[in-house]
Amino acid sequence: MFSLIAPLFQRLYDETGLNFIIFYDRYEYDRFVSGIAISLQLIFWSILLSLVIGVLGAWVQTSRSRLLRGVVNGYIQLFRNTPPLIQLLFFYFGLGAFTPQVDMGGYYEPLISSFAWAILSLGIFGGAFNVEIFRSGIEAVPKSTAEAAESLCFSRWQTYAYITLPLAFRISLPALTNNLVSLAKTTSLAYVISVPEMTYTLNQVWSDNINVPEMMLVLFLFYVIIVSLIAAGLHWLEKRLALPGYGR
Amino acid sequence: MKTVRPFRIDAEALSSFLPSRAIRGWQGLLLLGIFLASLAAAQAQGVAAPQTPSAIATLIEWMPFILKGFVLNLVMSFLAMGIATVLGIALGMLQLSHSRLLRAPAWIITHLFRNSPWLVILFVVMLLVPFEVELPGGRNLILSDWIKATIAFSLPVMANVSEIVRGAIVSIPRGQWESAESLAFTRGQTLRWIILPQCVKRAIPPWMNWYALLAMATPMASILGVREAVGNAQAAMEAAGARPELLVPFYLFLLLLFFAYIYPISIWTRAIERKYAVET
Amino acid sequence: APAEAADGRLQEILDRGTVRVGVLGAFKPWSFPSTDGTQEGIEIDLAKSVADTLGVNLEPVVVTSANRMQFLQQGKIDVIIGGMYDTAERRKIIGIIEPAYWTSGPTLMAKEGAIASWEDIKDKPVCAKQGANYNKQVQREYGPRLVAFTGNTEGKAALRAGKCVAWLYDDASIMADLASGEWDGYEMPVSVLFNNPWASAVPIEELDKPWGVFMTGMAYRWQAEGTLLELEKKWEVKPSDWLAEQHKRLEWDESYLDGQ
Amino acid sequence: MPLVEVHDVHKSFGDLEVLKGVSFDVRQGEVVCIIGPSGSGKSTLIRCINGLNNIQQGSIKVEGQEVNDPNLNLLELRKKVGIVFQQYNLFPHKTALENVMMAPVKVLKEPKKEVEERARALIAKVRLGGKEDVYPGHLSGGQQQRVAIARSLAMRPDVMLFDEVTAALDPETVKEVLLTIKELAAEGMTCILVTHEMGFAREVADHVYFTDRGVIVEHGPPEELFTRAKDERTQRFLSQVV
Amino acid sequence: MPLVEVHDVHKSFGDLEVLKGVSFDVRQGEVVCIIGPSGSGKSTLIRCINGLNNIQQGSIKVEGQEVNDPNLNLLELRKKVGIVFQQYNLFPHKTALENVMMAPVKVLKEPKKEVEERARALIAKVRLGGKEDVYPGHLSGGQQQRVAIARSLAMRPDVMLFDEVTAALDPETVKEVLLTIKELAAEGMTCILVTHEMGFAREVADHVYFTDRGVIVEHGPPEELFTRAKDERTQRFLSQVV
Ligand SMILES: Nc1ncnc2c1ncn2[C@@H]1O[C@H](COP(=O)(O)OP(=O)(O)OP(=O)(O)O)[C@@H](O)[C@H]1O
Ligand SMILES: Nc1ncnc2c1ncn2[C@@H]1O[C@H](COP(=O)(O)OP(=O)(O)OP(=O)(O)O)[C@@H](O)[C@H]1O
Ligand SMILES: [Mg+2]
Ligand SMILES: [Mg+2]
Repeated sequence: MFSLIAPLFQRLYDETGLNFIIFYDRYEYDRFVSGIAISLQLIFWSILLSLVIGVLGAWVQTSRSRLLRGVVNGYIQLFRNTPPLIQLLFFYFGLGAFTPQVDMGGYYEPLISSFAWAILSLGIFGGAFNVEIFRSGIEAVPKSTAEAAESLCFSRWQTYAYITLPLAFRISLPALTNNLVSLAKTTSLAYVISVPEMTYTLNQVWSDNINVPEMMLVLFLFYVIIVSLIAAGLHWLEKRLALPGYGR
Repeated sequence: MKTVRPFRIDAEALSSFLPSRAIRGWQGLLLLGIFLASLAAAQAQGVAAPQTPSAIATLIEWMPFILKGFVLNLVMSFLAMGIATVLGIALGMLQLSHSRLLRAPAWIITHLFRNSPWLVILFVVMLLVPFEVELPGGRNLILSDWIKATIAFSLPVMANVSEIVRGAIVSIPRGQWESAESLAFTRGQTLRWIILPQCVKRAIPPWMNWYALLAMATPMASILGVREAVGNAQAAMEAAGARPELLVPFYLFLLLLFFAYIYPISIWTRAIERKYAVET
Repeated sequence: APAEAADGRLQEILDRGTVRVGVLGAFKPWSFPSTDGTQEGIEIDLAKSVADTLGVNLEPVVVTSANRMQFLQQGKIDVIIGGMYDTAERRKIIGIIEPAYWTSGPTLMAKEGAIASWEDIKDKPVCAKQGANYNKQVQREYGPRLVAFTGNTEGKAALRAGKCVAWLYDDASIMADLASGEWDGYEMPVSVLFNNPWASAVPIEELDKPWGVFMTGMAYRWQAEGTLLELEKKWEVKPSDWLAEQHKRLEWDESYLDGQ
Repeated sequence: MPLVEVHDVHKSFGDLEVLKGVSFDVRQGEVVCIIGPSGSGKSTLIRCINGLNNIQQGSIKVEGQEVNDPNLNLLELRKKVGIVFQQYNLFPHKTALENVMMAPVKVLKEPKKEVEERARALIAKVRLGGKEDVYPGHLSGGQQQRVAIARSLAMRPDVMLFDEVTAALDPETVKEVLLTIKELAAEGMTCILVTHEMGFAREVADHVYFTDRGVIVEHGPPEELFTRAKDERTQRFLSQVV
Repeated sequence: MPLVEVHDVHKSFGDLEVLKGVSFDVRQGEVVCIIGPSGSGKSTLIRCINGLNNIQQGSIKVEGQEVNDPNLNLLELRKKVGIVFQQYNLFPHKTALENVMMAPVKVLKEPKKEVEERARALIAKVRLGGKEDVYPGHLSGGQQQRVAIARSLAMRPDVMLFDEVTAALDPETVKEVLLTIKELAAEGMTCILVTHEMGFAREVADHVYFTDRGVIVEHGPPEELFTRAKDERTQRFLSQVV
């Protein structure tokens, strides 16, 4: 791949001065590729974590315990109403100082890396929105449908697993798409705690090589493509899961 | 056949960007209390050397400096929202224009800025927009850092306001357009007198919600050296000796600061939304 | 536009009545905020001497390592006095003023005993500052996992939290930290990679115009008159041999005046 | 010269031909009712007359002016032709009075004071005196529909089109609206009505047209059509509806 | 022994007493219709029998088993008692066949193959053969309702409860559903129906109960009740409905 495009971009640089160094310099190319990999992993894991939190949180919100509901509600309010940037800094610098670290003989390897902190922080941030989305979905499932299941001898849990949840998930999908896309975009904030994802990597590249406009273009394209892919995937899912006959 | 449609949902009501549904004032106060309690806990934790002031004392000493930065956050958020609103309304109407030539670019701009991370937009504006622009009159307009950041923040919000406006206009029943048309209103007159006034109510809650998101985005400017609350807090920590026990109280204080500002806005937004939901 | 004025920037500054100096905002003790929000530090004092000499007001503009050169090029500041290395590359873009006013080089700060030589950082996480021009060199030569932060505060906090083995930064700053008493148990285990003078800088087109010439004079006087040595004392920075040397070299021998 | 001349009008939506050659004339002061099963193209026909839908073939003339002319000033046409829809479509953010005043003030730029006087008179005429400052949301369906009629009348049209104006109303309020239209017809306003209210059609119409699947199947004075329909389809329709 | 015994049942929602002492018995194979004005507590009564609502006083026994017993295994009860609602409440994300199979497979853990066979037979029985793989959204109301009936039958209940199962349907589809229930009754299924279809009640019911404001006002075989109602309220109700 690299050897294929390198001469092309080298020539582009020589002839026009457009410096896409990440496509012809081996060192920068490797940095770029690892930046992509880390960004993708970051997006994947934070989305996954946010979904798990969303489902669990929504489930807790249907529980009978006022205390549990209150705790989840507090969590939602806290994380929805404070800047994610400060959340990240607080998690990484504030809480990171109190987490255990492994003594690697002379130096320490923190148990939770900046990458892991980014996933944790972003996942928890995105999860706060997902809880609300799933809960609205659950509330939108007609009570009578659940009741029909109940009269067919489904237990509370069976009704939740076979009827309410599958329907709630479908109902939530459009809003979920919105939120997951914005979460994917928010992962660029991991830059501030030096997770070598795309924004961080290209930032390093442009400060080393003074080719800001070119790298900006790459950065823009990267996110537009990622966001479109996620949105397309979720829309596909939405179509596939659409309740036959209930289309709008 | 009579179709029962139990699964029709209002996507807007579910939109992740709308404020939380279960939102109450006393909860906010409770959360504020928890904040303060953790600040106190952080205080107890820092084993301060005898000659250095405690972390809380340091925080209190630097508080005016941080608050001064916060004022810049507010100023940036107000200005950016103003710009975003004006441009966003225009863009949203262009998106519905009959002319493809106007519609296509409006659509592209809207979706480009909606789909790019704020931080990336911020970088682009900060690093690629010159510091001085020449005005037609030959005079030079100086764009200082925070002004550029303000412009950068206004762009994604503009795109989202554009979508809000488009959505609101589209949601007005066709009958309104038709009856205006049959009363000899031109398209522009219909928009101005009939459609837009009806959009305002629908658009206010999401608009306010975007303001909250915008205000929460302003700390990003600190990354590029703008001295708002976060940047000032970090500089203060450095000036106070970069002691590790400062981190928790300082960042906690920042969280508190924004929470105290944003939470009431969320409550208010929710209240307005409920009120309009009842009215219509 | 400023560049068009026949007398150049110096006249513009005098007309304006304010000189805008780019300083690093959180770089103790060279330039850092005081609780009332104003800046103070060695570089601020230097900037003040510039303003006082010109008889104008001083407007310190906080810059970052990443944007200071752009600011200068864009005319947003008149001069950088902001912990900036004098390098060949930079001389192509901006007007570096000679002589330099300080010197330092990249070194490491680490927990006592953790690091013995530069080679020890291979494959280990090392905290650094975004935009520092030696990051790439260190990365390529010694192969650490560089974790670069936007600010010094974060980088050093990360070191303290054990998120990296060492903090890669200027020895001058690290020495200041070690001297401050806040960093007991930490050391500077390796020698500087190279020593690089810090220079102030004006826009490149101003270098040979009155403004550049004036700044050159100021820079010479800081050395010759011992201003820098005084500031060293005032801000409790570990005395630097280089400064003493420069002072001796540039000091004009005025002893002949006594004889008259 | 007839006020409205419809000649061999053809209209399709995509592949669906909705009007397949419809012709009829309406003279000044005449009241015409169009009846027919759902989907027969009644609404489409009426919307073509006021230019809300364009036609593919044929001609529609209002006061001798071709509606289908691409160079026609649609605004001029619409000043002459008022239309009232089934869904009254009042402007919900304006009071009844403002609804009525809006078009003359904003479109015709007539002086506000004059228009207000006229608007109040019109509201009184549709028997809604006292409701001037009420918002549509607080009016009943029948009241809203009458405001809609007043709103159209405020433009001083020469012809009024009514498209099933009572279909969305409950039986009681239907009467109020029909009464208003009846008075209007009695005053000599030219009216074209699409309606399912056969009793009403019989009472006020000068001429009734029965349409089915895009053509006029049969027409004539109401007594004749309602009692001695010749066409089998007309008979079947009437037997179901009346 | 009667299959269902309802004895002096009282039920309140908050302050509102909806059932004020209702008693009746249903024997094996009997078809019972409950009629009465809206809000008289018919749905509530039927829901109590299958334990969807609990009661405050009195007793309901199904096969001698007390429903109101807090220690009762509700699942055991619900296997015996099937219920079909007005809003068919099919599971929209499952095909007709899956809807019918779901409870036996998931709840009773019966072997899938066996259940499928039975389910197909049931779907054929409600005359929907061929619609097995269609989703509820693509079925008409009447078809959906019949799937709902098949779904209940798949649990092999001893009693079937029907709560105004045709109320949401248009006249044509009502017939299909009633036919299905009639066949069911003819086969000897014990049925309790709440219905507004008097003709149907007269045809299939062994016994009709007329309820009003939470009490059974009058009851008897349909010929008797429909023709010689003694109570004034029953007469008034019947005169309006029939
Ligand atoms: N904008 C449109 N696009 C496509 N088809 C249309 C459109 N408007 C109407 N139609 C179709 O044209 C046919 C005639 O419609 P029209 O509304 O004129 O009937 P109608 O006689 O007024 O019926 P109704 O009594 O139900 O109002 C219908 O089949 C309708 O579906
Ligand atoms: N869950 C509930 N909570 C409070 N009140 C209820 C509830 N369910 C029913 N009711 C009330 O109980 C009364 C009886 O209701 P029920 O549904 O049993 O009447 P019904 O005879 O089935 O009427 P319909 O013919 O309209 O279905 C009504 O006044 C109703 O409002
Ligand atoms: Mg119609
Ligand atoms: Mg009922």
